Amino acid sequence: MTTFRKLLTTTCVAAGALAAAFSMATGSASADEPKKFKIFLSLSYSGNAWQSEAANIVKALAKTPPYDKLVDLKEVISGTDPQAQIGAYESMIDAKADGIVSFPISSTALNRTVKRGCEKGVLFFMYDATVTEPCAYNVSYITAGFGENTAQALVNALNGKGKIFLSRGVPGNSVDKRHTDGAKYIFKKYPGIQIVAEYYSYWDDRTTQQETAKALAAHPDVDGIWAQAGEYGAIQALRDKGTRLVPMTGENSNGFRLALANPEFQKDGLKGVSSGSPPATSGYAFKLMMEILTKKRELKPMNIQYPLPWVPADKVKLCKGDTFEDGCNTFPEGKVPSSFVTEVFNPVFLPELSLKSALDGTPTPGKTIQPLPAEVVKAPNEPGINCQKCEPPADLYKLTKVQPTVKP
Amino acid sequence: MSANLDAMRGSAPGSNVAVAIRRVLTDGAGVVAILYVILFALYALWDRSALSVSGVTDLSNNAAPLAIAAAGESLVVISKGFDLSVSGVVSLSNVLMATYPIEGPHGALISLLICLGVGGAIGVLNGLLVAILRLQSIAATLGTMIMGQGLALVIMDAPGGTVADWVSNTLTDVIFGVIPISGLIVLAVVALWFVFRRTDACIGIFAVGADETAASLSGISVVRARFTAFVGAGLLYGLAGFMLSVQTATGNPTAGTPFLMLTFAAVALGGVSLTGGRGSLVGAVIGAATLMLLQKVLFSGGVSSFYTGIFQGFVLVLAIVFGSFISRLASTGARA
Amino acid sequence: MTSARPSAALQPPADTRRAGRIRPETVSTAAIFALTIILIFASRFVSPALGSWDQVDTIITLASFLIVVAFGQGLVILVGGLDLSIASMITLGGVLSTTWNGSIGSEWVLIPAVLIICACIGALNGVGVIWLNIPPFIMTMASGIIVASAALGYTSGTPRGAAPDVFLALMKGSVGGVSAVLIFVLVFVLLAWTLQSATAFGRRLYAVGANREAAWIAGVATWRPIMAAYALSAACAGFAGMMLVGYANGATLRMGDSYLLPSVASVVIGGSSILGGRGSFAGTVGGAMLLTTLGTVISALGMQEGWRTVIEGAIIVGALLLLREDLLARLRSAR
Amino acid sequence: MPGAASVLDVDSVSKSYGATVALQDMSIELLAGEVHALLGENGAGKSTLVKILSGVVKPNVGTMRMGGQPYEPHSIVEARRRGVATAFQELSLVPNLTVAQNLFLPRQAKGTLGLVSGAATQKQAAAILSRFRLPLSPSAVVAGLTLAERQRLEITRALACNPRVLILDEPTAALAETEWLFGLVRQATAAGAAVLYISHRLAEVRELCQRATVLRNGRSIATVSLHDATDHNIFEMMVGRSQAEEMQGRARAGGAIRPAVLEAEGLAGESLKNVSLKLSEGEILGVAGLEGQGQRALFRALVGLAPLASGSVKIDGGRVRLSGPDVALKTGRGIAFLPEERKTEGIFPALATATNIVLPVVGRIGRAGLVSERLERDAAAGSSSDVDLNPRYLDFRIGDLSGGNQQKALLARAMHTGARILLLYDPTRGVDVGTKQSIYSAIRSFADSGGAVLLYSSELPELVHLVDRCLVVYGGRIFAQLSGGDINERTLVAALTGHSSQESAA
Repeated sequence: MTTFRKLLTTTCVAAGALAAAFSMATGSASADEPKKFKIFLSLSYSGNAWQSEAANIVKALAKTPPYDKLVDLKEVISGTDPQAQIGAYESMIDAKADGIVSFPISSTALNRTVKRGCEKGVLFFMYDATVTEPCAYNVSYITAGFGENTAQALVNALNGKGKIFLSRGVPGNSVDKRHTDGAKYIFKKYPGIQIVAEYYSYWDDRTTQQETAKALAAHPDVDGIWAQAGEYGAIQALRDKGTRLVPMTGENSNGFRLALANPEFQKDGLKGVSSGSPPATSGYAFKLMMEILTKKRELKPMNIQYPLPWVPADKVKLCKGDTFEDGCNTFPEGKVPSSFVTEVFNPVFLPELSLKSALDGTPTPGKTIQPLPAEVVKAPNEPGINCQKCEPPADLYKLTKVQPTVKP
Repeated sequence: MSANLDAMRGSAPGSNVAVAIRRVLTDGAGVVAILYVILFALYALWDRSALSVSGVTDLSNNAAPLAIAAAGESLVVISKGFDLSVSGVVSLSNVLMATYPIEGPHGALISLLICLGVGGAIGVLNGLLVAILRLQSIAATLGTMIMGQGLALVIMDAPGGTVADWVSNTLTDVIFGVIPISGLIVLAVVALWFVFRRTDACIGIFAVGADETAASLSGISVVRARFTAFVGAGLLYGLAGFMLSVQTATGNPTAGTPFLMLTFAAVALGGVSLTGGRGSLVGAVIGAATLMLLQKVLFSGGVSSFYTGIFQGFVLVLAIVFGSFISRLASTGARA
Repeated sequence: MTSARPSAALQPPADTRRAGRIRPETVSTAAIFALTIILIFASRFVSPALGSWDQVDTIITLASFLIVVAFGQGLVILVGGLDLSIASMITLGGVLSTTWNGSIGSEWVLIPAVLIICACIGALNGVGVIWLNIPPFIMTMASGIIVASAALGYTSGTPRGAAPDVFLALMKGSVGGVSAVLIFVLVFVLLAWTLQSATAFGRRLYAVGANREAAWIAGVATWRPIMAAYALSAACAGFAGMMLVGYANGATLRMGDSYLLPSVASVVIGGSSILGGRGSFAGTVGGAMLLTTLGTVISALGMQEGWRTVIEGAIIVGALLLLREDLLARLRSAR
Repeated sequence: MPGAASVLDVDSVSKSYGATVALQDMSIELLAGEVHALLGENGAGKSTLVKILSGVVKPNVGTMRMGGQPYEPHSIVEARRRGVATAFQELSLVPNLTVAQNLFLPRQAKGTLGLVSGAATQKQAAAILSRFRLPLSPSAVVAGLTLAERQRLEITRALACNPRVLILDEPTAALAETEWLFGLVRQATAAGAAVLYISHRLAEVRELCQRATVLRNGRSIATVSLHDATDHNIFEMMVGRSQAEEMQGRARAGGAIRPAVLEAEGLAGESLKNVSLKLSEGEILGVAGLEGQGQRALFRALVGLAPLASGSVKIDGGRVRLSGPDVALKTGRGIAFLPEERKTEGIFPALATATNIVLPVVGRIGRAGLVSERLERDAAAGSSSDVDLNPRYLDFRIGDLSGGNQQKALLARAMHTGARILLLYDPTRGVDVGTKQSIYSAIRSFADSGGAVLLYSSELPELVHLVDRCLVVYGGRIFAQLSGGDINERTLVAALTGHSSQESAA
């Protein structure tokens, strides 16, 4: 039966080949010194500006002295599938991780695995998005009231009446739900405000543009737009239809901020505020974790609130250099893509960073890690966001950034 | 294209062992099994914990939902169809489990029945559209998939809820300290397959998948065969949704979305011919397990995150090429 | 794969003089366009502003990407394959055209270069399918994953740069009051239809798709059309990617994802057989228009997203039922 | 046969699909113990009647009675239960199942717990196979069988359910010798069964059948006793006109030496052992052989479909490498191949007949690269008239044409390629008399105009009448070469079965 010998040999050969293929890949992994902290950066997916900026910030910090000597950082992108991120977490736990700083794809699906990790002494720091597992640290702006504040700002801009669009995020996503609930809580108070279209834009410029275009076909006479990330697409959609712009609120894309500051656009009717999710959260989370690991800080697992960025049109200030010096908060046209999310810096939390860090994940020459302010802001409980079975505070939707200028 | 290969199976000379081995190698399931062993060996090589009980349990818990879903898909594919509704069913049963948690073993049973009910219902709908009304399966099931996802969003508009603790804790556990329960459930499905394999209904499905006209002229009811395939598939999707909920212990209205592509990848990797009539549910199951294992192997192999995909892609292709090569070798061996 | 007709055993016997010369494709295409138009008018009830030329203009703009992609997808399906790599190819087209914009000579170098690269990758799909006997499903899925992660690595997550001016002009500009996209779509559809239905190449595609073995025996070098189909599909996807960056003036790495299923759906709803060998591009265009129109109308419905989705699915199934072959056949013989 | 009991009585049955009438006012009575022939050209309605009798389709009007009871089968299974079994023309075997499984479709033999028992199935299958003297392994997968083996299996499957009415639709289409079949049929009739026998081979029909019912355009023209009817008036009834052209032998080209256009030297490969042949200009070279003697491999090798282990092929004296049909077409004066299985290897059912004809050279007819139905029709018109295919069919989907017309179209395709060497594999398989004549004359005129033809046929008379020389293949070798007067059925039959004096020298 010569064929069998042939078969078996081929099988082995193939096996060998496969093994070889992988071991090429492993070469890098096999060489780490034991004393470094083993930190994993776990992204659910990458591919939009926000995600990669957040990741780059962490990478840059990990290369900034003294962390470059202390940290062995490994990035893992597991894709939009919770199963995959669960698998990734499990592998990290098995790989004896000291800490995992992560953007969780689901606020709930990962809990079981996170819990297992905690029991094995792994620190979990979730940035921006959150998990409801109490043993993890959530560092996020979500609880800071983006929805209600921007909604109120829009209402003020519209003097309490008009037809508006809601450009939402991803259907069935807890963050989107929190923002929208907050906004609707405000809008409900004003009978003059009429939500004529509500669509999902997946936090993406292009989708926002397409969905807004669809909505405009049905309601050309819209008076204002309340948008989550991707807001710049809404402006483009309006522009495609003509020159008329309307008051709108959105998140932190550089394009949107430039548009807000653009006198011509203002003349065409654009006003509003830029707020929402800052990638810098990841850096803050990472530094907190490092301070705990390096015993510089005592902190039990808790939900930490990251301050909500708030930049109305008149506060937009172009930056001369590559960092946020003297209160500038926007980069001039052409320096970064319009989809670039500007809130990558924080003079207080992350003075070490520069634009290159956010774009390429490279450290800023000459900078060293600065300590964080001692106190952290505790985030209020929000069921389904950062705790499972808990009571939300009575003043869940209280306004912090803006006050009503029009009576309902 | 595969006909001669099939032919060899029947008329392969040589000792029974020889025939048996050749069967394994000429049949997709066997090849993907070999691949799985190779990958697992690599995984164990790089990550000792792979052999620990918890490691194995993780693997099995991770793979179970996809494996069962792929098993369902393979039924439809063998009958020469595509079924996209899998992601709809999985999402739907997942949110139901999380919205109406029922504690205790009875609760588990009831929830299971609910999931099977949902899956079965959508399966029946697919069967109606494809088998009886003769719509193209890929288009019809696209419609039912979208409907399923919609209903899931209606029931639960954001992730949340909790699956009954008893269910999520017990079924992710191990018995006798070594055997993961999720693994047992998958084995149960496989066992069911081997029973089903020996029914006229299953032979009918294979026949219809290979040559509808001949099958109907041979007295097989094409409609019944197709219908059976879709309903069976639906039920298994329901079970997959159940197992997913068990693992994530929570509801997510979009939980099923990733299953769409993965099930097909698993099915094809498992050597089930996407043109119908050939393959085995076992292959699909192992294919799914392989896909899930691959992630771990790449992780433990330390492949740079950005390029993980490149490896996944190449392994997919390599697996297929390797498989067909082995099969050809085996069949030429038989011819000689 | 032999004839995709269900249960040939029950077909009419030989020599039936099929009523008239009207092809089934013609009828189904007419039917699907009729459905689309009905839907547009019906949408008035959803919102008075709908059903206007303005809406049609929007629909065509939004459908243009899908039409281009679906043409390629249709060719691959016609030769009995399936192209799951288009999502990544769209992204690739978008990413390359933005990142290389300005860096490699004029746009008239850039655009062909990108298209050629895409076509080559598509051809690789063909190689895998033809000579390595890899199921198209796996081959294209794998190459899709590979291209996607290559793009991810290449851009390290953030695609830079702006869209080539040509595409900005194409998506935003207008010629004599008519939007440039509209004109482009008309020209593209005409050319594409001709290629598929009125050239020797097209004929070979149909033959290969209907029965590869028979085509080979008849003396058709079957690998050529198959290869070409995959290459064209990839190129179309790449082109659509460039249109998208022209539309949104910037690329993202997931920009292609939302076009994979719709591309297949357009082809199948358009009356082509998923098994290959049958269908017309006109039908596919109808399918793309129908799906896009449906999208606009649905999004205007003032109800919860969940229910909207359910309705969308239901309408798709309903459309399929209306477009069923035997119904249309009856329609045909009624003439 | 007077006094014999009527087993099945079909009374004025009609069936129409939408606008098209397939069968009208058809009546036929089958008597116990008789073999009743059903004659008619393709499309006359024979297949429809078969489908009605075997429960595949239901008639619109008309009654059927079996032994007095009304007979309205709703399915094939029910028809079988009532004792009507059919061996279909488009063999109804499932390729990916084994011989045994196919024999028992749709119900396999059950073992414990009512589950299918492979062993039991195989055992019972083996019994059946031996009972009907069919040497096949029950575990063999059907896809691996030759066409002839499949045909036998199909027949066996029908016989296996001991039918009272046995319907055989073109049972000898792929069978070169008929003893096996006729033996079984006679057994069945002896046991009191009635057999409805459909064939285009009148010789067979006369040998086996007592009465014949003739169909034309969906109507039953007459039922005649074959003793009293001459071939002539049977043809007349079938085609409605007196048979113009009788088969006359071809004026054989004598010793005139013409240049060899195709030479094969020591071809060996799968089921081919050292085959050499020489085909000259204007010659029709016949190939005869029982099924599975290597003729298929020979043809496929000569057109580059099957790989060669060794041997060389010369065209016009120049050695060539044929890597595939496309290359074969373009090499030298070109080789075109007419394949064995019309449905799976020949036609593209959904495409127009014209497209089917011009396909291999469609690139040529384009105007500025564009082709249209009109261009195709005009291009195809010429060759379609060569095979006397009614030009109005050119616009139809070829799938809607009768088998005969499809075959004509395929021959037209081969000729249209412009190739001067034709490899025709059983070109008249399962086509009616009229079509046969057209095909014969087309082949002849092709040869007369200087073309060269290699022709395999499963019907010896055909070879006798058509060819100049005839090779007999046996066991993958060329066993004998006959020419001139030696080409007659007697010598051929002898050679086929391996009894012959002269050894091959070609």
